[in-house]
Amino acid sequence: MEISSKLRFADLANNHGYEVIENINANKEGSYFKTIAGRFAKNKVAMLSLILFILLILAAVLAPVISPYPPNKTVGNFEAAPDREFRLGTDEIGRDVLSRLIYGARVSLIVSMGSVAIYVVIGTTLGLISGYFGGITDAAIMRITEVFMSYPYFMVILVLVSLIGPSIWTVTFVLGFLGWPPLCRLIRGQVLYIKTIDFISAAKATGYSTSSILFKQILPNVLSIILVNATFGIANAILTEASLSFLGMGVRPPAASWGNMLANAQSLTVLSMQPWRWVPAGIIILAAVLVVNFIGDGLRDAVEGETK
Amino acid sequence: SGEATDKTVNSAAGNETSNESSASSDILYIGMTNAPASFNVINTADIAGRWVQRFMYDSLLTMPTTTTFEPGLADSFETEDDQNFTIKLNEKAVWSDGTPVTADDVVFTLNYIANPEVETARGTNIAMLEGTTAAGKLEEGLTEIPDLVAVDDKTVTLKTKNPVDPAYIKEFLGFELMMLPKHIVESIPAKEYGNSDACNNPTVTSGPYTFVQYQNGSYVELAANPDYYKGEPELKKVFIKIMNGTNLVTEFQSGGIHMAAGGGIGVVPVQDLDILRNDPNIQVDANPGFNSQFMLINNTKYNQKLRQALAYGINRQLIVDNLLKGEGEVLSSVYALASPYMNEDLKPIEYNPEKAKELLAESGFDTSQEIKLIVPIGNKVREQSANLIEQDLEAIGLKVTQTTLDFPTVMATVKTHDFDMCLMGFGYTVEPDMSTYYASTGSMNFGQINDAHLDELIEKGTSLTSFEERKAVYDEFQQYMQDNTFILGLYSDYQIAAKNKILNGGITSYWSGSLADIQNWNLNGAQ
Amino acid sequence: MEESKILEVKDLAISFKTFEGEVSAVRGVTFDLHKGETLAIVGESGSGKSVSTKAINRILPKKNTFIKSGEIIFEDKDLLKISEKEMQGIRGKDIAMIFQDPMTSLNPTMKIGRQIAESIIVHQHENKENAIKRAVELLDMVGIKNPEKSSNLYPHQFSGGMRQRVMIAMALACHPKIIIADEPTTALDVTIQAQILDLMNELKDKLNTSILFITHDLGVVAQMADRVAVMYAGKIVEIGTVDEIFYNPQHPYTWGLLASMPSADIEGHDLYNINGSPPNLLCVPKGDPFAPRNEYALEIDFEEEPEMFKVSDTHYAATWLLHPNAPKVTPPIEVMRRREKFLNLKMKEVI
Amino acid sequence: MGLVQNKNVILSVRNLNQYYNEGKKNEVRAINNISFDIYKGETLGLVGESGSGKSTTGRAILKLSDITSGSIIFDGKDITKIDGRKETLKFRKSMQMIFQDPYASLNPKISVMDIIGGALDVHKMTNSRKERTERVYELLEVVGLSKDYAFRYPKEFSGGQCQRVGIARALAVKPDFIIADEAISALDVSIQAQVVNLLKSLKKSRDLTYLFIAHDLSMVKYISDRIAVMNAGRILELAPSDELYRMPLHPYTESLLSAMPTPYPDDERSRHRIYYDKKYHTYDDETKVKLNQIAPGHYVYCHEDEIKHYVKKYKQLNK
Amino acid sequence: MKKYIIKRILIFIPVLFMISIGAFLIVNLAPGNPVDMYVSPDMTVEQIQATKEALGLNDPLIVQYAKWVTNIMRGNLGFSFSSRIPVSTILSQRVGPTLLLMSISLVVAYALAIPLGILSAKKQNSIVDYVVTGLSFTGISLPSFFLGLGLIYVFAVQLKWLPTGGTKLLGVDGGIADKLRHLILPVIVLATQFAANMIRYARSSMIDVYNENYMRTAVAKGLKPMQILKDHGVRNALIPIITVIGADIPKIVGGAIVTEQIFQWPGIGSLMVASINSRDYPVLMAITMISAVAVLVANILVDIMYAVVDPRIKFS
Ligand SMILES: Nc1ncnc2c1ncn2[C@@H]1O[C@H](COP(=O)(O)OP(=O)(O)OP(=O)(O)O)[C@@H](O)[C@H]1O
Ligand SMILES: Nc1ncnc2c1ncn2[C@@H]1O[C@H](COP(=O)(O)OP(=O)(O)OP(=O)(O)O)[C@@H](O)[C@H]1O
Ligand SMILES: [Mg+2]
Ligand SMILES: [Mg+2]
Ligand code: NI
Repeated sequence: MEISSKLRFADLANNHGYEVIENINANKEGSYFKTIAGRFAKNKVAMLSLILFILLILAAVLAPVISPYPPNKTVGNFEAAPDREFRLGTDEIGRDVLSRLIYGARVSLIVSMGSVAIYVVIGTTLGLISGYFGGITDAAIMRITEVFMSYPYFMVILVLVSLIGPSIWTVTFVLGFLGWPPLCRLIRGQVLYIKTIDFISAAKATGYSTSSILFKQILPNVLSIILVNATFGIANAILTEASLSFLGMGVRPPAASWGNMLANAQSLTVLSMQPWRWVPAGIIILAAVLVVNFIGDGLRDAVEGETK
Repeated sequence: SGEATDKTVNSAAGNETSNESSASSDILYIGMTNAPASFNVINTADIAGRWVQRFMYDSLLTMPTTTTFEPGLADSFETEDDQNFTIKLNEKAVWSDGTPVTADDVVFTLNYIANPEVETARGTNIAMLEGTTAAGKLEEGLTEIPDLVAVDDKTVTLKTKNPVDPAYIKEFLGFELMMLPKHIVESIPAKEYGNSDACNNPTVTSGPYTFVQYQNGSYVELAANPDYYKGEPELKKVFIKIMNGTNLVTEFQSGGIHMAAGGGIGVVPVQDLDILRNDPNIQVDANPGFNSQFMLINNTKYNQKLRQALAYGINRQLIVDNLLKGEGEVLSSVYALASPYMNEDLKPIEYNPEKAKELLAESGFDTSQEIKLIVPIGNKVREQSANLIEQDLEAIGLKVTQTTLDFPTVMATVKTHDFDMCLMGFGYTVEPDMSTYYASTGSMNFGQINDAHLDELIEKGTSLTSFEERKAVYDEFQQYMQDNTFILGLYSDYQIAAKNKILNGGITSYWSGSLADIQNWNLNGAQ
Repeated sequence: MEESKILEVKDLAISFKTFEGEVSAVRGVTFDLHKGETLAIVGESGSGKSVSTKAINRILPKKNTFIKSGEIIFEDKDLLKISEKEMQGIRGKDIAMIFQDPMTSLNPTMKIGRQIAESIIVHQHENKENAIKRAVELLDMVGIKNPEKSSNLYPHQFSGGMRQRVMIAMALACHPKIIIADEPTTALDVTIQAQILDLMNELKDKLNTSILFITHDLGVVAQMADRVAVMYAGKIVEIGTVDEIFYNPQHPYTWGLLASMPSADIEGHDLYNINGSPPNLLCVPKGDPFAPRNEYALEIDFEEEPEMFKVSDTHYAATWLLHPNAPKVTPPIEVMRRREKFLNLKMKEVI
Repeated sequence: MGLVQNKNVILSVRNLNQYYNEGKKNEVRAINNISFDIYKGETLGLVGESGSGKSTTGRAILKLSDITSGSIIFDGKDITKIDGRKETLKFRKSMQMIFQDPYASLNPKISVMDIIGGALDVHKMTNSRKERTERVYELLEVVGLSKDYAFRYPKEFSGGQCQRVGIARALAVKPDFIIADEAISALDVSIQAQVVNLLKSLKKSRDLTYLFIAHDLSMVKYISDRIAVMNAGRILELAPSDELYRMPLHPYTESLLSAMPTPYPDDERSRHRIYYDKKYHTYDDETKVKLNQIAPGHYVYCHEDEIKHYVKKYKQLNK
Repeated sequence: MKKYIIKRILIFIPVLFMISIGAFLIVNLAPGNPVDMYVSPDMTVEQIQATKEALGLNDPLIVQYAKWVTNIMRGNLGFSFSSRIPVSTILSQRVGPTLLLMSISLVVAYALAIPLGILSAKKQNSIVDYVVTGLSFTGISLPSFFLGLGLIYVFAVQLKWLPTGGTKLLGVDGGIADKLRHLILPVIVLATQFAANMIRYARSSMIDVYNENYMRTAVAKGLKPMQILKDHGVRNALIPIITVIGADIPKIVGGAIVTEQIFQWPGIGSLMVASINSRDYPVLMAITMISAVAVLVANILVDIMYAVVDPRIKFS
């Protein structure tokens, strides 16, 4: 290394050092969503979950193709343990548990995702509005949540169903429209103090409209609460659907859902001696909820630039 | 708890399966799945309530089997012309406050029921008496039932409108009605009896047990009546615990109950029955009963051929064998297995899908139509059977969709006749008259059955007074019902009587009469 | 001089993991701090001043921080190696820290008084009452009016400057051996600032406290510091006594800093500034990171990072210009002026 | 130098009061009846004790808080009367603030790209995603940040870097009036110089007006045309900037200037400070105390009786 | 603050009124008729009419409601349709067990969940965190009928350690120990549900707090991790936790339906189910009103707690 020979003034116009940096930029010029997708892809747990979730949805969509038996037909012995023919055994009237599980995904996924989507939208919007505006608006919205939280759930559902008529969409909407108050209150609680932080003033000063402040500025800060609520909401909805189906709303009986598979197995004998009738449904519910949770977490981390 | 086990030491029940609840050998624990709605003996429609009332209130007669009557408050209940009856009361019978049970009490109770001011569900039980309407209320202008006389302190005479089968009046009036204490009830305004303390926390009763307390939805506590005229019951206390079906099993196993109430208000779920059967301490009996499951058919929509097709097309034996685990039988017609009027020669229609298809074709029914099958929730076997029925019907070419509804909604639906088919269970009495269900004017004729010949048979059956004559009519009635399948009898499940073997006593083959000898029950049974 | 060293940072290198890649925030920082001395760290914002000082107290976010190399010797212990428990005994008691962002550094749900009292309770084992009393005294000391009442208020009821003073009070509470003050007076008006600086100096004289003082205000440096370190892009580029840095700066970046300040005769003209943007620490280019912005850059600057050249016993600078073979350059006038002054000063000393 | 030729008033504050917790035990009179004007194209420096109400004044002008009383007229319009989305947007576009606390004023969950880009979106200043990205990079470069930082989040930045993001956000919408609340104190001097130069050139090229709140008196002096000195919610002295430095009249101003540190270690060692005695603004009868003009454009908050004294002082200093 | 509470309580009344109208409509709109549930098959049409009359079901809805309201004002909750026992008597027997079960379950749940959630946050992305997360998801995915049944099977039937159900031994006095033994299993089931939920909120809220600068300040002060957590962390994480508690409290009324049934616990939940099944309007109305009061009180408490916990939040 001949130091001395290079101790000459450099020509600054010819900026050697910056070349490398330009290269980095080239990778990043892509759209915002690409950036986020890229970050998400780096999170192994989230990616694995996403794949599982896609598989689950595929299974639901392709149910007629992949399920070994028709789901609602008696195809084997009653209450038979798993064997080569019926991988997960049969239920109380000889239907194939595996096939029912696959078809059940349709109902359970639609109901849970649908209803959670609905109540997250309502709960979040009202919660943001309530916490942000305060005063009369807040009082009014809070009183409405109180009204909603006071009624016996099942009674309301009974009435609604008698008015609308039972279907899986009714379950979805009913659960969606009744489930929002707790989330609304949670978000409102957070917003109450988030709105005192300077970045809200900054957003106001920038000229953000109130709705943008709510949805673009505050919303990202309550995302973690929404995610917690939503993932649990999904588990809840799957199980609640079962009890609603019992009340005559929701899926009509021969049709399977994960929830009603579990509920049908509600007996001491099944619990202690026929695990195949409840374990698979239980596990798939748990798995679905976990998967959704990890996807949610991963997404949030990617959006917020958190590294694991 | 230590204290409880100390008490167990001397007791005959001191085995390791019985834990704290069976600690004392003179306390009986009963498991019941339906909470009693009320203790109003003249205005209770629910079976659970009526069953509990029987511990406290006595009727004139007891009915240990479907065909025998034994003395209750009445030593005798006689007639010579099937129209005038003389009732002699037990000399020793007293109310729990010491007042003797007299003829006045009987006359008062019957008149009370007939009183238009009084709200009652028991009108039908006295509607055979002269001077009453079909609803059992006093006819216009009367203030009390004519010919109902307290001849002396312990003798009552009464007269029916027409001659009746003595068994009928003995069951309806003698067995089903429980007597009220006049000296207590008369002081309460007629309209308020149902809401009164005397009704809801009864202290003056005449039965083997007296009321201690009812913890709403939890348990009823009863204490032996030391002055009971048949002798003080051996079991000094009874707790009737309210629980769900699955808990009956776990409570049996843990020793928390000695017996299940049975009879539709305390039934061990059939899928768990084997658990109890395998338990050496538990005795499980299955007897033919009066509860049966039916498929209501809307007669205005479906003709005879089609209804018959249903009977052939549904594999009812499969339901009995698999869902009921054999604890029941396929119904041949409408009468339950335990009924003495059951037509033994009538065999159920055999499952024959080919025949069903033929009949279906003959019926001219448009099979592209969707048939709505209503299934009330609450009975697991029935809900599962609906799935099999749906498959069977689809197999013969019908289109079926199920709708599950809660019971009140089902009732509202069938009452407006806005249904195609509906599964429903009925609990019949020994008395074979079924006009409420099947007569064209019957209040429970949900299927809108309207058949002149059937009406005629029903009419004829009620007008006769001897068992043999009536049986002949009702045999024909059953045959006719089967031929026309106005309603499709699915199955009649056996009455399951489960008890711990230490209990001497318990549910007998005729469930309603099981309590006839309760004063003799004890916990000294075999281990 | 060696034995009076209280803190020695050797070759400290720290990076952060981000989605874009690894950010090398500190790239080999070496300095020492003597008892009773004030070392001011100045430099480009984002050059790693806060990060390297936070590393001393081990309070960098655990999640994505990597200490790549280095030693931090405090009283013969390597702070990077001792247990968390041992560290707890040092934080607040021996080494106290005043954070840069007072708005968010105070617990919004705890009364000011209690927040100050807390460390007194922990480290001096005072009871709560006395600790609060001390806290009120401290509030008074840092110039908060109505200290009694203020100690019962919550942070959101304070203005930025008031919060900063609370932070300062908190740091002073336990008479620490080292105070790390990260821009402690940026939010303060000059009178309060002067008051606080006096207070810190007083403490330093009385208790022989050492102060690590980060600031951008060269006036404050001039007033407070015994020695000054200049940082750029995760490295110390020049270090020396306050006079050496202010009157005889050697590194072109230091020149730029000194020249950038508004001075009496500049009115109406633009301020001098260093062209270009600071380097991206995600991907530090080969050679001297300052080179692309350096008017005096040599060819070698783009290929090799300069070593620390010794100027005097106390003065070192990392620039190839100090290489004996390097061409001689003329710094900006402002620096020339300062050099003159330096010569005068030296003269005075000599005389 | 110092006096503004173009005397168009852009902002006029009259008898502004801002109380916190009004009517309660813990009432704070953050601003106590202040009045001043800002002319178009000038820079008004606002210095003073910390907690004296500088930020509060800024926020009030920006319509971020509901003022207790008084009036604020911006561009001929009473800002309390601004209503409707269109008018509000226009107001917001014309006035921006750089917040004092760089961390708290940046949304922790939003990347720098969207913090700055958001401002552009609000005022529909770009037509395409690409243009928006370009513009954000440009702004980052203007404030001396590498554009590689665009997708980072505030917590990954140093204080000064955050502050620069705040500046970029304010500049993004091309406002006419900027309130800079300690905008540069977190920056190193060379970046300070860069930003100040930028502000100055913008002022020149776009006729921008600034309310420049700062503690660094040399920088305030350098950038401001006029300077107001605040203490305890009041303006104590208001004068053209070089005049204020040359001839501070109010004792508080004197004490401030005497405490101003200089970047010369040897001078610093031998400085002596003037201490301010609070009794100067505790008057028994507040009604006769107000901001009085002592010389053209030079105001001092004092009692009627004190005017003479100040006039004399002014003349002495003005030799 | 006093003023605020009084104001809130005054708002109570119109809100309750609104709720009662809604509840009355809902209850009456539900398909099915109470009378159907109280008649026996052998009753004639006239008899059924008489029953209807006696229950006041023949009046127009408005009249029925007006009667109900006037009775309520007089403190008269009416009589149950099905049992004709005063609703107040029924409730007085049912509220106690529910309150007992629920309050203990909530306390147990929170006592477990909040520390676990915080621990999980503290050790974010560690094994501990994953285990706690897994547990909480299992808790929420496991329907209470299964958990309850499983516990009964293991602890009551197989091991015979604990009673299968009920609130106490009948016929013998087992004292307080006996009552506690009866509480264990139902409390586990309920607490699992509540805890599973709370763990997640506590965790997420705590994670947010751990990212705050003041937590760093606390570390820099040399406080012990426990102290930092207790004095600085928890309080700031409380806002969502309080909200969750506020949303849990009203579940006292309907939240334990399944658990009550499995464990023969004579609480409000099972009463509600029975009343729905028999369309017992007066009881349903009373339960709704109780639940409304629970909701309202819980919400007032929550709002007060907000302001107590976080000085930045003001009453308004
Ligand atoms: N948590 C983090 N994640 C990623 N990068 C970080 C993080 N914290 C700091 N950095 C980066 O590390 C570098 C050094 O930051 P540091 O806070 O030490 O700067 P500084 O010298 O204190 O600047 P200032 O004077 O502006 O406070 C900066 O480029 C910053 O962006
Ligand atoms: N939300 C509030 N509630 C009560 N008092 C407040 C509130 N916000 C500010 N104050 C008080 O108002 C006064 C003025 O505060 P402001 O932030 O305007 O001061 P400042 O001049 O900007 O000070 P600094 O230079 O320290 O930022 C201070 O005394 C402060 O305590
Ligand atoms: Mg810093
Ligand atoms: Mg301020
Ligand atoms: Ni039934």
